[in-house]
Amino acid sequence: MSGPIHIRKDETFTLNVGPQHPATHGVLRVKMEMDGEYIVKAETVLGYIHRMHELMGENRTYPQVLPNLSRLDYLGAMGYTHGHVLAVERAAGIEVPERAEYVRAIMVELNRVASHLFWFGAFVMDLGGFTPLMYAIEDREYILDMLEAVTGSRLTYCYFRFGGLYNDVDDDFVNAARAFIPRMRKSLKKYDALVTGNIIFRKRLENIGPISAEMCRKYGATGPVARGAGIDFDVRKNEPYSVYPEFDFDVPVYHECDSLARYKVRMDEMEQSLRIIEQGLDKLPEGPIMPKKKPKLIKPPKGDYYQAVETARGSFGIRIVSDGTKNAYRFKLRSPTYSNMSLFDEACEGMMIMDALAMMGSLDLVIPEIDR
Amino acid sequence: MNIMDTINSMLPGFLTADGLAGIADEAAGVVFLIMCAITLIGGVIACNSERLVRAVAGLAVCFVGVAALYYYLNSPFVAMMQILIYVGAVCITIAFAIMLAAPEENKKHGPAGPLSGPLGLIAAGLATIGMIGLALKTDFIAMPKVNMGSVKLIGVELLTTYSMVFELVSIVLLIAIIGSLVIARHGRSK
Amino acid sequence: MDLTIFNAVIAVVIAIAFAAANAAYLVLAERRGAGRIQRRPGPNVNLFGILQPPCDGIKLMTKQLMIPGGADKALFMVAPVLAMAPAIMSFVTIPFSDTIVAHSMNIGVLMIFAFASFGGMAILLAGWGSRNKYGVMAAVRAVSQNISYEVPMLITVITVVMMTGSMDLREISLSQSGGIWNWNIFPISMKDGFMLQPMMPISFLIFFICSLAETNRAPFDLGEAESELVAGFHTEYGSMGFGLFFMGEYANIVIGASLITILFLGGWDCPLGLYPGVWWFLLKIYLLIFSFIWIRWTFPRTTIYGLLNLSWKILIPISLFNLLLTAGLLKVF
Amino acid sequence: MSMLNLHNSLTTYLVLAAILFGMGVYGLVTRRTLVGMLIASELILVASSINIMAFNRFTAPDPTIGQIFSLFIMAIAAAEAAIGLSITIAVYRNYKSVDTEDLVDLNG
Amino acid sequence: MGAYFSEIFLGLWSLLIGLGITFKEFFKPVVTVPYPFKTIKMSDRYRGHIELVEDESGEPKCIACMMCQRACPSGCISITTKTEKYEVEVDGEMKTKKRKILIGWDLNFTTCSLCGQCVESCNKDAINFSKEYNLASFNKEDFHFDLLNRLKERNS
Repeated sequence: MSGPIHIRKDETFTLNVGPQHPATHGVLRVKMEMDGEYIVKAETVLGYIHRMHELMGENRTYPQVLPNLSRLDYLGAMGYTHGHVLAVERAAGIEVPERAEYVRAIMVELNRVASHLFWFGAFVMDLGGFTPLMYAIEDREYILDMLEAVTGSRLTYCYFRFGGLYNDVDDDFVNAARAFIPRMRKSLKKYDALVTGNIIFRKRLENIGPISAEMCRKYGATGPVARGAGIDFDVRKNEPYSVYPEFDFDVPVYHECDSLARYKVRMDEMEQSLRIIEQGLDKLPEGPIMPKKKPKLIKPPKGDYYQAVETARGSFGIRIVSDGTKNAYRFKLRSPTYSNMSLFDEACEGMMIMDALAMMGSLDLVIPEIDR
Repeated sequence: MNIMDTINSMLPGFLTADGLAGIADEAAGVVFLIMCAITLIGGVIACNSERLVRAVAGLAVCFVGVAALYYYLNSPFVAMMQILIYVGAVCITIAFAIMLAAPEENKKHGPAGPLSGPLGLIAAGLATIGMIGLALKTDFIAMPKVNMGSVKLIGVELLTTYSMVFELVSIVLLIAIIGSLVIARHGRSK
Repeated sequence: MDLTIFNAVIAVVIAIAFAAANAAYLVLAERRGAGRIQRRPGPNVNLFGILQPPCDGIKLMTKQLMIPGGADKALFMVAPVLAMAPAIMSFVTIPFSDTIVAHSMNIGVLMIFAFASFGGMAILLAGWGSRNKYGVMAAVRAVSQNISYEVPMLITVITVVMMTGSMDLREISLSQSGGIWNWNIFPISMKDGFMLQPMMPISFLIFFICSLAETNRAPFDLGEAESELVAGFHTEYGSMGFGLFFMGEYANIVIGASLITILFLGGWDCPLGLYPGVWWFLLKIYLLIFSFIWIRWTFPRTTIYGLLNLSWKILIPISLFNLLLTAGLLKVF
Repeated sequence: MSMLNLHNSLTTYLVLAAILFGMGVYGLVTRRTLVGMLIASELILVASSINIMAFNRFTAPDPTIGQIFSLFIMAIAAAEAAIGLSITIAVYRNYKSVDTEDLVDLNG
Repeated sequence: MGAYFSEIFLGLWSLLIGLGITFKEFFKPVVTVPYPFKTIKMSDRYRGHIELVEDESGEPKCIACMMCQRACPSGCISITTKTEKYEVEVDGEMKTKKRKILIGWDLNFTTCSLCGQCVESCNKDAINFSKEYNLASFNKEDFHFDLLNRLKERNS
């Protein structure tokens, strides 16, 4: 009876986490083979809200796909539309005025902060603390109000256009954004004291849910997941696009590989985003927000185009194969959460279910974006 | 076992306020009969139920009834300990054992020894009848009480006259805990 | 005490009514408190939401009681009652003031713990009876938690009982009367001669933590860890089955708070020793309940092994040391 | 003797204990699983405990002794349950069953 | 041993800090809006469902050019027209010409994604966003808006 235990089939039982489960934040199903509280094997089952965005991208004209991109990730919609407009602009060779670029960067960073805030709240709620979610939502509402005043909607913005923006930002927005930065810095301090320093919280995350750098490379994980594993990769720095080279910001990297490292990366990223917003507001040039001459119908020349952007969840890539018509021939989305989620099966083997679900929270899942 | 039984099983704890002094004797007698019934029903469920979890629940009910009997036997302390230890610890331990080690409750048993049921009944019946007969026939002589058997006296006696037994029982418990940990841990590497 | 059966029944009915009213309105208090902490009002329609608990009750009562297929029907039905009834029974022996007590027992502490031990059985039967994997896992967790926290709790109670020399809650409370400096929570007391119990504040903390754990409250609410195990042992319960579990939980909270008040905070004693009475007792237990609510809405949940480590590696050694120290000091002084 | 006065007579308790004992014996013989046998043996222990307490109340001169002994029985029962539980689990690990019929390695 | 006690102490301290923060929040004013009793004003650029814009005479500006219908990604706009012959005097002589007359402007709001492409594509500024957001119904049919009717109702 000594030696390693041999888990036999009849000793384990299957636990369906999802498709409707509070920890999965949507309709994700994880089939877990459990030995008591321990996970022997996990199998992620995707596709419960698959909506064929890629096929839609091939059947619709380029501007018509635009609203779809914000439906991918309802928490960080700006980043995804940014990817699309950048890809099409590169393909069709459309010039973007400088003011539009700066406004885009500010908007994306604001949205990133909003997304991270919501993730922060939801993550702590996964761990059983409900109040930080409410505080996070209070700050997030502030951002959403600002964005709504400019873009007209709160979640799925559809604000960027090929070559520029839907409409210009006004002074109210600039003032509100300026007021937001010190407020958010104060809030971050509060979160640090309330959550990050909390012994219960730390005990639940320290050395829990290890995701090594090799595993990240193997599965193509990007974003805070990879940066929490010590991989210094940020599309904004490594493959600069838009006006990001103009900004001075750091990429937070932690080498602990545990859930706490991923948590800290995101918390630090909020601070860095605030820095970018600050600089963007200072540098915001006057000028038009749409190019003077813009093609009436967007028909990129024949070719294969790829554009990656750093969204709140990681590197989002969009590949457009154009055959010269107004529809894309192939429209491929590389969504970061899909890659981040795919390592869950391997990473959670042998973990307790509590820790596994805490780790799942630290991956920052947005299910529609996985399923596309 | 039903809801009323459970509620009833809670009753004597306060109905027999100061021992049995303050309460009308009839009420005490009625409650006593109910308690006897609960004890026996619990016992029947415990030894006869198909499902083991129900058997444990029956055992718990039986123990509550027995605790009530102890109350009637002028020792509320032992009654409370009965609930605390038997319901709170022993029954839960057994229920744990069932959950951990008996996944297929409704497994059809192979043909038992054909006589096992009747034999058991006969053996148990004989023992019971014999003991009941003894109990009815014998004339027990009551001796005058030298004290009231209060909780304080129990404590004093435990630590003076029976201190050796007390220590031995403590050691037995310690060994049991360690031993069960060793046996149960064996083979689990995590 | 000349207690007729009529008086006993009246006292018990009052105790039960108090428990039920508390259970109902503590839900409201909890939601209001949570709302204030989270910068939102909470249920506030019709005069601070005073009609919310009756409405909730009516809603729960009129709902259909669903029994999942494959469940053990008898156990499924018995478990909620087993969770609620003992909790209410424990009120019988709690003294609200010198005279207001349904029935004072000379082993009151023991009785409360005996009835509290039904809670584990109820959770176990609920989890197993509903034939739900989440339920079983949660039941196993909750029961192992209950058992491991009963140990430090009882050891701490023994120190208090040793100091008082009685297991009667009323006497324990009376022994601390005369002002805040006589309460058990303070390390030095002057009640009969000089008495030194340097560990008492820590004992109080241990007991407080244990009563949080025993009542399955956050941060120890592993039995109903809603983000992992859906709703734990009452996943399958709806309507009044769930209602009973809910009421039982809040009744347990009131009992926990009363026990802390009696054992450590002087029961119905006024801090200045002037006008002792039931209002002080109520004030103290509601303050404690507020702190329960406050704690619940501040902290995340612990893990199961963190929880057991806390009990076995920290609370039990400290409380054992406290027991030895108190015994020694009682012998010396 | 009136029905309502039964609680003041020693014989009632002895009869009750005898019936419980009989149930325990019956369970011990007919139960086919280790856990079931454990439950039955608890019944037997409780029966003996009732006997001790009854004699303690009605005949013994010093009523503390019986209480002390029933406390000892409780301690032993708790120890027994703990050991029984761990043995059951160990047996289950080895045989994948707690049915006594399956535990026949020493049958020859 | 020192680490053991310092961990307990620091842990307790961190918990107390957390309690302090929530206690402070307890006395701050609530930030939520009690919705059915109070509503918030939508911002100027709020994108509700679309509606038709009238000209000075109260007629819709829409000329039924079908640009919006073509631009809509979800195909939720359906404009029905009929062709009408009319006579016009050109260079002194009467000529018969055809023109399109708008007879129906239906929005299927159940599939609308509020992207604003229709408004942007309109050359005549004939449609814009309403500020309506209190939209709830048990029937799907209630979200098939007849915008011409709505315009009439608004004018009357």
